Amino acid sequence: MIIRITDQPIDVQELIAEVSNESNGGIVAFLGVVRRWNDSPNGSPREVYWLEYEAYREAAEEIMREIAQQIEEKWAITSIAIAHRIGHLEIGEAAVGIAVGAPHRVEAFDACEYAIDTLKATAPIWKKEAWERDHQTGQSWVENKAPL
Amino acid sequence: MIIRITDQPIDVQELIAEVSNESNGGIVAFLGVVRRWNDSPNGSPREVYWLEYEAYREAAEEIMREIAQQIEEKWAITSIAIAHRIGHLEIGEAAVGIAVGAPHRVEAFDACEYAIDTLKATAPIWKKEAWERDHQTGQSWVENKAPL
Amino acid sequence: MKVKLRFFASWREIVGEEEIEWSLGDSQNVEGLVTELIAKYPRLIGTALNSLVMVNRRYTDRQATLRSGDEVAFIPPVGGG
Amino acid sequence: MKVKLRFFASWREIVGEEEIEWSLGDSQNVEGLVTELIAKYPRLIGTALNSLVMVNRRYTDRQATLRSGDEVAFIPPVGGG
Repeated sequence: MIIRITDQPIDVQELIAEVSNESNGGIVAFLGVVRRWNDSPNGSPREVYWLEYEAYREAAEEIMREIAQQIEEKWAITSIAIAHRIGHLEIGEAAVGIAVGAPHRVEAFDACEYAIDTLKATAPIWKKEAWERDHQTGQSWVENKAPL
Repeated sequence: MIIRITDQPIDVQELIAEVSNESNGGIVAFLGVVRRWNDSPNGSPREVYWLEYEAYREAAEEIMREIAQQIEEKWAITSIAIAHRIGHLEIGEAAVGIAVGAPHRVEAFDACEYAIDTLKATAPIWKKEAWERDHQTGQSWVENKAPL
Repeated sequence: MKVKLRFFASWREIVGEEEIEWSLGDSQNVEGLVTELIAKYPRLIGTALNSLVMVNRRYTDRQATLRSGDEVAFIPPVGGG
Repeated sequence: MKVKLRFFASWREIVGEEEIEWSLGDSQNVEGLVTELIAKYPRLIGTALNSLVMVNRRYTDRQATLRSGDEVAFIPPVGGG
């Protein structure tokens, strides 16, 4: 199991390899990537220049371990890898990578989606966004939308 | 867009790169992998030695293109890559790889799962399984279970 | 009237060919063609009952009329993925 | 009684530190500590209302009693992923 906060680029191949074994017929991987256009607080999109991620590292890793444990309890899945990057990220770079392997694909999809939803809602990780809109620039802490 | 039947190993990194662009914040990839233990027709597991995949190649690629088109209609997603391998596969090798990129992750998960479900139900691709159980060996065409 | 037949998986193994030209007898549709094939390859009966048919790479029903030059493929239960 | 405080994101920017030792006044719980901090750093008011608190790396409520040596962290709305 990989549970990692890192300032290095996320290697999805490594995450997938970690959850691959003879019993797992389905592997689902998720990458959360910095995109150029993001919604501003009033809903209209603004251009993003870069993001700066910071984490309460020990607590975030503990939360990620708890997510892995919940997934084991819910789906009996133990093949899971979660890596979150911190520091300066440019457009197109992955901030988070998750891979889940399971005997059958339905559980792998469900568990992977559960992992990213729960991580985004609970892990003590923050991002500051450098943006421009209508010739105005700024830097703002961006919070995740609450799940619907 | 990658739509491909191939006798070469599936390169998930290539599929992910294909669906990565500045607008896509969520990327979901699926790999369907040959596992050592598979259910026999009576439900008990049997050991698998290898699989041999064959495809009605032109028709399968056309079905895969139709899946991509349905995904575009349902979710307005155009970043999709689907590769299916044919020929001889050993335990642990990927038979199918799918990657979907979308602005937001929910759609990427839904579209990726839709793609593999629909591919498994409709693409003219077959697999022969070489197996052993209770000191008996055999080779059988294995059909996908109907969706629940 | 000639059509092209494509065989895969169990069909290919029973017929022993991947692809043949077939001169239709009196049959005008897929159902008639399948009957002609079973007459020549009786072991197809079981798998034919379970199979779908594609004409020119599209799934079709067995009442579909055939035209000269059509490519007819027999699709036993699929196992991709 | 001393506790260790950890600040992140907006808290870190307002306080100007990532980590400090804090000698509790009369406060015995998280709520009292937050009040003491706001007295010293008035700009925390807004973000303090929106933030959760972890004691020793676990989310806790503001009535939680503090013990000497506890690590208290303030968690403004998260933005991971």
